[in-house]
Amino acid sequence: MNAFEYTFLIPFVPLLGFLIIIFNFNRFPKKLTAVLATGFIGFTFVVSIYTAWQYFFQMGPVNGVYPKFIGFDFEWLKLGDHLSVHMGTLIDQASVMMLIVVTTVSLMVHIYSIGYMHDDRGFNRFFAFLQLFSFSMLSLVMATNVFQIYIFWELVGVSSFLLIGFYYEKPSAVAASKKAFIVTRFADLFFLLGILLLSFHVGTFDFISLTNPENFESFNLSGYALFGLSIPALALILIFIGGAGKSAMFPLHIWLPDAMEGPSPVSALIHAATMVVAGVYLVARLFANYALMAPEALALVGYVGAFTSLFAAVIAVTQIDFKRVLAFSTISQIGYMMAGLGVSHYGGEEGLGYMASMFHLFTHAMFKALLFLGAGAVIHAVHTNSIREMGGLRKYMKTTHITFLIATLAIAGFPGLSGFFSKDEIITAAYQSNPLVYYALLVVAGLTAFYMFRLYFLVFWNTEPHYHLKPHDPGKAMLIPLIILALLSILTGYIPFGQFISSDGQPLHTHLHLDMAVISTLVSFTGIALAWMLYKKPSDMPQRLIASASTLYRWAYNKFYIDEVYLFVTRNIIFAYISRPIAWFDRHIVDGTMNAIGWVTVTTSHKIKGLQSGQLQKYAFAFVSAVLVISALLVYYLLNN
Amino acid sequence: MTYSIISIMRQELGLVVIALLVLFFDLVVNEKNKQKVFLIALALFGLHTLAGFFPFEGGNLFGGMYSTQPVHILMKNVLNIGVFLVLLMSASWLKTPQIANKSNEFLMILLTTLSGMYFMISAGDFLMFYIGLEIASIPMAILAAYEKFKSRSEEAGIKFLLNSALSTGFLLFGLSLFYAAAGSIYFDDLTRTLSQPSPLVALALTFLLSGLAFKLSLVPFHFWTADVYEGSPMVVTSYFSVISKGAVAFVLGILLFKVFPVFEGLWQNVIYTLAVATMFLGNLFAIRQKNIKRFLAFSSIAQAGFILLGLLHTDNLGIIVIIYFVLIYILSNLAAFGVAQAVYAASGKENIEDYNGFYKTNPRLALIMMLALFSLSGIPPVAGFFSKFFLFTAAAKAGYYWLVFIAVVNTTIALYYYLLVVKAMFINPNPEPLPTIRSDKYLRSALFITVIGIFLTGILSPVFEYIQAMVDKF
Amino acid sequence: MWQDITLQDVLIVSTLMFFSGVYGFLTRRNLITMLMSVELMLNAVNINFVAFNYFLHPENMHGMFFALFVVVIAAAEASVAIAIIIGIYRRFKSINIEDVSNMKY
Amino acid sequence: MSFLLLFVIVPLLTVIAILFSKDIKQTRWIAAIGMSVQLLLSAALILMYLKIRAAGITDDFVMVKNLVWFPSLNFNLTLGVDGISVSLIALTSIVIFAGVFASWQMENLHREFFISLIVLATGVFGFFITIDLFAMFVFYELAVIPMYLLIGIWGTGPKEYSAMKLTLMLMAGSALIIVGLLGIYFHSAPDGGLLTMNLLEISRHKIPENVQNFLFPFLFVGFGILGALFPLHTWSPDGHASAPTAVSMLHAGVLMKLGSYGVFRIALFLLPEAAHNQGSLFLILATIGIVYGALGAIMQKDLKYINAYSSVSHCALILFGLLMFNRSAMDGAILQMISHGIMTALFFALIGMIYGRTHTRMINEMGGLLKVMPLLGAAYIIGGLASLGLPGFSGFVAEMMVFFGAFTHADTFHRVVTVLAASSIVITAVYILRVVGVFLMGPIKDEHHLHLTDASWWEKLSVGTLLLFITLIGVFPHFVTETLIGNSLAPALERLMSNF
Repeated sequence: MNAFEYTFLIPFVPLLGFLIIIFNFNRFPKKLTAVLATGFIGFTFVVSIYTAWQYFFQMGPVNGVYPKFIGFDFEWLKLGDHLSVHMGTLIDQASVMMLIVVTTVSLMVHIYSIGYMHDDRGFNRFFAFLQLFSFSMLSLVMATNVFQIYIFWELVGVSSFLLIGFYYEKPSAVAASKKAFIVTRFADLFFLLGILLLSFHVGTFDFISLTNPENFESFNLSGYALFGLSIPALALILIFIGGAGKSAMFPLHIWLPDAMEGPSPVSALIHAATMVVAGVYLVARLFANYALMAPEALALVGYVGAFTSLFAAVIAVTQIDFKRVLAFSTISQIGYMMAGLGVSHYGGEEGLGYMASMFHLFTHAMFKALLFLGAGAVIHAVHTNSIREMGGLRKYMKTTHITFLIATLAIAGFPGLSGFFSKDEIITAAYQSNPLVYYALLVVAGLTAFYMFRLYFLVFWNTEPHYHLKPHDPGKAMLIPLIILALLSILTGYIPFGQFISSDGQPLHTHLHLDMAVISTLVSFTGIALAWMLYKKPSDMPQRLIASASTLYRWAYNKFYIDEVYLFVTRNIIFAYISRPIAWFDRHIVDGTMNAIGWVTVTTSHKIKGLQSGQLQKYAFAFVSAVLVISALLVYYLLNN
Repeated sequence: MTYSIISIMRQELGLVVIALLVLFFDLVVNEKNKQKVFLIALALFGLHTLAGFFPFEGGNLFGGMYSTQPVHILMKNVLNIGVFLVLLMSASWLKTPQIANKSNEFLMILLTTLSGMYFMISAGDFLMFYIGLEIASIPMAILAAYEKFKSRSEEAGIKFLLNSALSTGFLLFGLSLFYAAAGSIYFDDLTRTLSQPSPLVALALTFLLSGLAFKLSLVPFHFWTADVYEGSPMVVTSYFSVISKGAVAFVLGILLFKVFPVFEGLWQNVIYTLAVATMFLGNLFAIRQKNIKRFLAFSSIAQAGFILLGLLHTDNLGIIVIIYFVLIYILSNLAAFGVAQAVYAASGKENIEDYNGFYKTNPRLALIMMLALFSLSGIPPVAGFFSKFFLFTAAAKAGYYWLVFIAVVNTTIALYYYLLVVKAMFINPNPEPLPTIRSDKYLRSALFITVIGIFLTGILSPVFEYIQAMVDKF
Repeated sequence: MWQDITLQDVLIVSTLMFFSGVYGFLTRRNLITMLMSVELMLNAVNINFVAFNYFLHPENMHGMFFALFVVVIAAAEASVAIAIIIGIYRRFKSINIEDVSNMKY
Repeated sequence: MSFLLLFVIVPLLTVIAILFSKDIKQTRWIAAIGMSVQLLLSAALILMYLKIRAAGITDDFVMVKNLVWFPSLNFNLTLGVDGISVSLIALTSIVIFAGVFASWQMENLHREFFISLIVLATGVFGFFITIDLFAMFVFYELAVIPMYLLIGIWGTGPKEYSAMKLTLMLMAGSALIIVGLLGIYFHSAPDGGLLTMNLLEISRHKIPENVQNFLFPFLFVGFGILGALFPLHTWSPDGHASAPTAVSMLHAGVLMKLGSYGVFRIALFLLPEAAHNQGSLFLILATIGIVYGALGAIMQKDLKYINAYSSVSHCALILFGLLMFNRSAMDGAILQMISHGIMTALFFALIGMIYGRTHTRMINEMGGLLKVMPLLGAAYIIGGLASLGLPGFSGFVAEMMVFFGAFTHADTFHRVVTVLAASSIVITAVYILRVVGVFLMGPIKDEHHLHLTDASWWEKLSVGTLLLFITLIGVFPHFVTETLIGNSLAPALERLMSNF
């Protein structure tokens, strides 16, 4: 028995909700579903808050270190004689923080969806899937071991698949859901291999023993390694690939923009705030291992994160689909977090990057969810995704406009809002350890401010197209979450995050790095100013700029043709040169061989029919010659033996 | 002495008496009652069959020319069962106008050939063996040509007779060489004096084996089989394919195991080669047959190849499985022939494609045919599976694993063409299937017996164990 | 004189007879001639039996008896054969073996 | 009279009862009742088995009963089960139960159909309850043959060709098996004792290694043909595509497991040294099968072909797991047998039901069916997710156990094959999602499909049963791997590991 046994309720309640709703999906009225689902998730939220309170405030650090608890645990499966897979809840700094993030955003999205999905046929199905996702995500964040993470990793993947493909009659939605699932599945393969390799050498899945630096001595890490990498580096890189798939790191990012085919609340919940940061969370979970056992792997994480961040920011500048801009912004921001982890070290002040990354994860979840929900509200109002068909909406959608502006300011790193604080920490950490990453992140900060305000101005200012129906603010169910999230986007920046989250469990005292803050603020102001000049009012400046850098623009607009490369590889290489030949080979060679055996038999049968000629004397001749041949052979055999 | 002759030779005597009685009645009864002779013959033969199962120790006669042991009696009993079924199946054919006036002669000749087989099985020397062989084969030519109003039947008769004469010539030549080598025609003397294989013995053995191989229709001595089977009346074909083949298989077993065990090294090779050739060629020829009789002829050639698997190694198990196999082969093949006979009697059709859609109109006959074919191809739960498996066991016991493999591969080929018939009956569509056939009570009871036999002789072990017990006394 | 005849001489004769019988059987198209060839083979066998008896195993009479039985059975065989050949002649209007080959393959 | 014998007697009684039925209603109810009894029996068997184990009996096989059959050859009907066969018996009764309901509307020659189907099931049950090689083989053959009629008469498409190919290939497999069995039989008593076909007796002695090396390929390939061993799997796509629904279910679901079970129980258990000597070769074939089957499935357009190739891939994974010779992988392989059995039965049931409505199995002729038949569509998606190894369903656990077991071999060869095998999880996802995307989602292509109805009660029952078990095993794998199978693998492992 322990103080956290009740935490099993946190994932269990949404699971219950899922089962109840899915088995009655064509029976329950919408109201009942809404109440049930929101009630269940609200309950979970309350329990999570209680857990956080209990963990951080009631218990607090022991001997200056936050302890880790196993709240609830049972053996699920034995793998051979040594390994066993447990299911349970792990309560530590990171998981409790994630609980808050997931339940908060999920609750907001649930409430929002009551309004957003109100007229949809699949209302019940939608809520059931949301519950399923919440269950999976909560189980993921509270996983006690890496195998449990993998299990729920797959389950969040499938919830994401189901929700992206929610409008299953729309071919683009189907394609997007397929793409999302397959790309992440592909990455998961490496994750699995990483787990296999790690568990084989370490002999445990359990996070508590796996990440405890004191145990590292006892791990048997000898063995051959590939590409000159050590065993832990190889294993951790493989695991990182898994994380990169889910967190849409380059070059596995291609699914996330397409995933915007799902309903906007889904984008907010899954593809902005929670599931996509699972990769960051995974690296953070194993941070001790990355930092101490395989610094080269961690460096890779940093570079990939920084590059992705820059890369996605560049693309985001050119996109014209409302949600895609946000999607690339998400990719870019997750790259930020990854970079933050990559530049961090383990323990103490050196662990600033880790803390910063988690901090950014937290704040980003709030303002990005807000952005998406705001986008949902706008799209709901104007029935289009293209920002070219929007403009001047500030007049019609006042609340939405203000909340969206808050979020935009937050993400742009406007001083005083949450994004400012968390970004600042990351940039500081990068500055302290890796100049290359530092400069990249600085550029990204500018770009972020620019494209977000480009988006903001194009949607809420600029020219107003002719609207068939006058756009208006959404109903209360959708506005309340917007307002709450806007408040959170402002306030969460003031949490002394280092007190709660740190790489080694010891509270970290952080302070604002003024020099860094000034630089990054300047950079983002530059971006905002540029956007102001170009997009606040209609002008031909953007067009001229595009014309002057047309090649770069075209590449960026087409997302650097990464999708096309994938398409080419799958369709023209794997399908055309592997799969189709195999199908052919199977039908014609393997099966053909079998048929050929039959054919040969039957043909032989027809060819030899002449032997049975009907002529008595031919029969007799066969008889006589057989007798003579056999006797000759027999005598020969006899004389030679 | 006289009594012991009667008791020891009771089966032969009984059979000859029945044959003579048939002849006698045929002479004395008037035209109208001629058909009733069949009933008398059937009843007598039934009793004779049953009487054969009384336990009996056996003995020798005529200074060893004739010897009978429980195993011989068992072999004769197995043949009796087959002949009884053949008699039942022949009832409708014997009533056809063209045959009716000579139906009782048919019975007489049939029983005579059977007595020839008896003597062949019980022979203690080559003379008795030869006489038995000829009594069993010369009248067979008459049976083959019985429908002398049909050219095919005549052709079958002459093909069989001349071919058989040729083979007998070789066989006799072989026997004369044995006589030269051993100075005696008694089996006991032969086993005693011939202990070293010599070229002369090898030659003699080949000639003897080829004569028997002819009767057993082993490749390449088999060519007559298909033509004769096709041309002969259906009843005679069934008799050919099961009874005479079974008898020769028994005789071959006795000769190889009891007379020439010392030459095992020699004949094993011959048997091995013949087995492989027979199975393959028999199957390959069977694949494309259109006529059901010809089809069954080639299938029975292939089956003969399987029988050889039991003859590879001088071992009681070999004899046991051969008797067992022949018994089940008799039941299964007769079931198939019985259905073919019913169809032929009702419609005069004997092509496989005539059977298309057979199941729709004649479900029972189709099922019997299917069971029979499954039994022939060795599919559980019907008996053929067990007999085949035990044959393979016998071959494997001698270490011939590859031969077993070849044999089972051949089972697969065989299954293909058996399934073609099943397919014709059950799957192939036919707008005008054969009409519903109502066959007479004799045929029906015969089919009933075969079906029961096909089911029970395999899955229930007493039959096998009984054979085992009899052979162990050998 | 006949006492000088050895087993070998007799065997040469009998073997020649046997194989000329075989040859005749294989080459002559007339059914009757084929039957006669078979008789030739059987008689060669008879010579064998008698000769072996006389030269090798004079202590018993097995060979002689065997020859007797072969003669008898050959006669029976011939009678059946002739009967069938007559039937064939009626059906086919020919006793050429090549004509009697309706059934094949 | 042994309890186990009921598993053969009840189907036989059902068959006899069907003989006297008058119309399809009676026939199907008799079949349904018979197979429900069978399902209850297997539940009872599980309970009995657990009770026996709980009583501390650790024999390799329990409920052993020797019924003398052919005493002179010492071929007996020896009954006996361990955890593995108990679970496979349960699998069989689940699938046949669902199969009966899936063929609820088999109007054409209904009596014959249900009789053949149940005879087929009898063979399977018999195979699992016996531990005498001869008896096992009898039942094995019994299970293979009704297939010809079932496909030939009630099938679709090129049914005669498919049926013939399937039957002949499986019989060729039997040819190999017979040689192997007889070889084992004649080496079962090296010290001159009584020859035997009894698994337990044979396993007490060591068959000479050269003999093992000779016999092993016969048995492995022979059973492997039924277990869809590459490149001898080619009967499977055509056979499954042509077979009627229930037959595909039973065949892919259970009969193919006979092959893997035979490989495990006979080839690996009795010939352990040879298994070690030749394992790598077959491991390569199994690996090829996994990847090849999955890649082959991508390009197919016929739903049944897709599933058939997917079965090739999944069944190859069973062999792959078995050839790893360790607890985890073999546990996984057994679990994969059960899991794939239920999953593929589910697929074939659904395909049959969808085909019954749309009269096409070509995915590009359908679209958006999820809208008109949400239950069937959802079931298909769940089945698909289970098939691609989603946690919460049985396939995931099985795959994971196999991969973890495989990864305990640290040499390059095993690493490479494991990585290749693991890559199939991605390929599986590709083809499953492709199918689901094309024919269930998207717009409705054929307006005739707009009026199709969703599942009827018997279809719901059939599909629901299968879904229930997929999920139960997926959520509580512990019950199968630990409670049920438990130490049943120990004898085999002990023999496999003893000299290495």
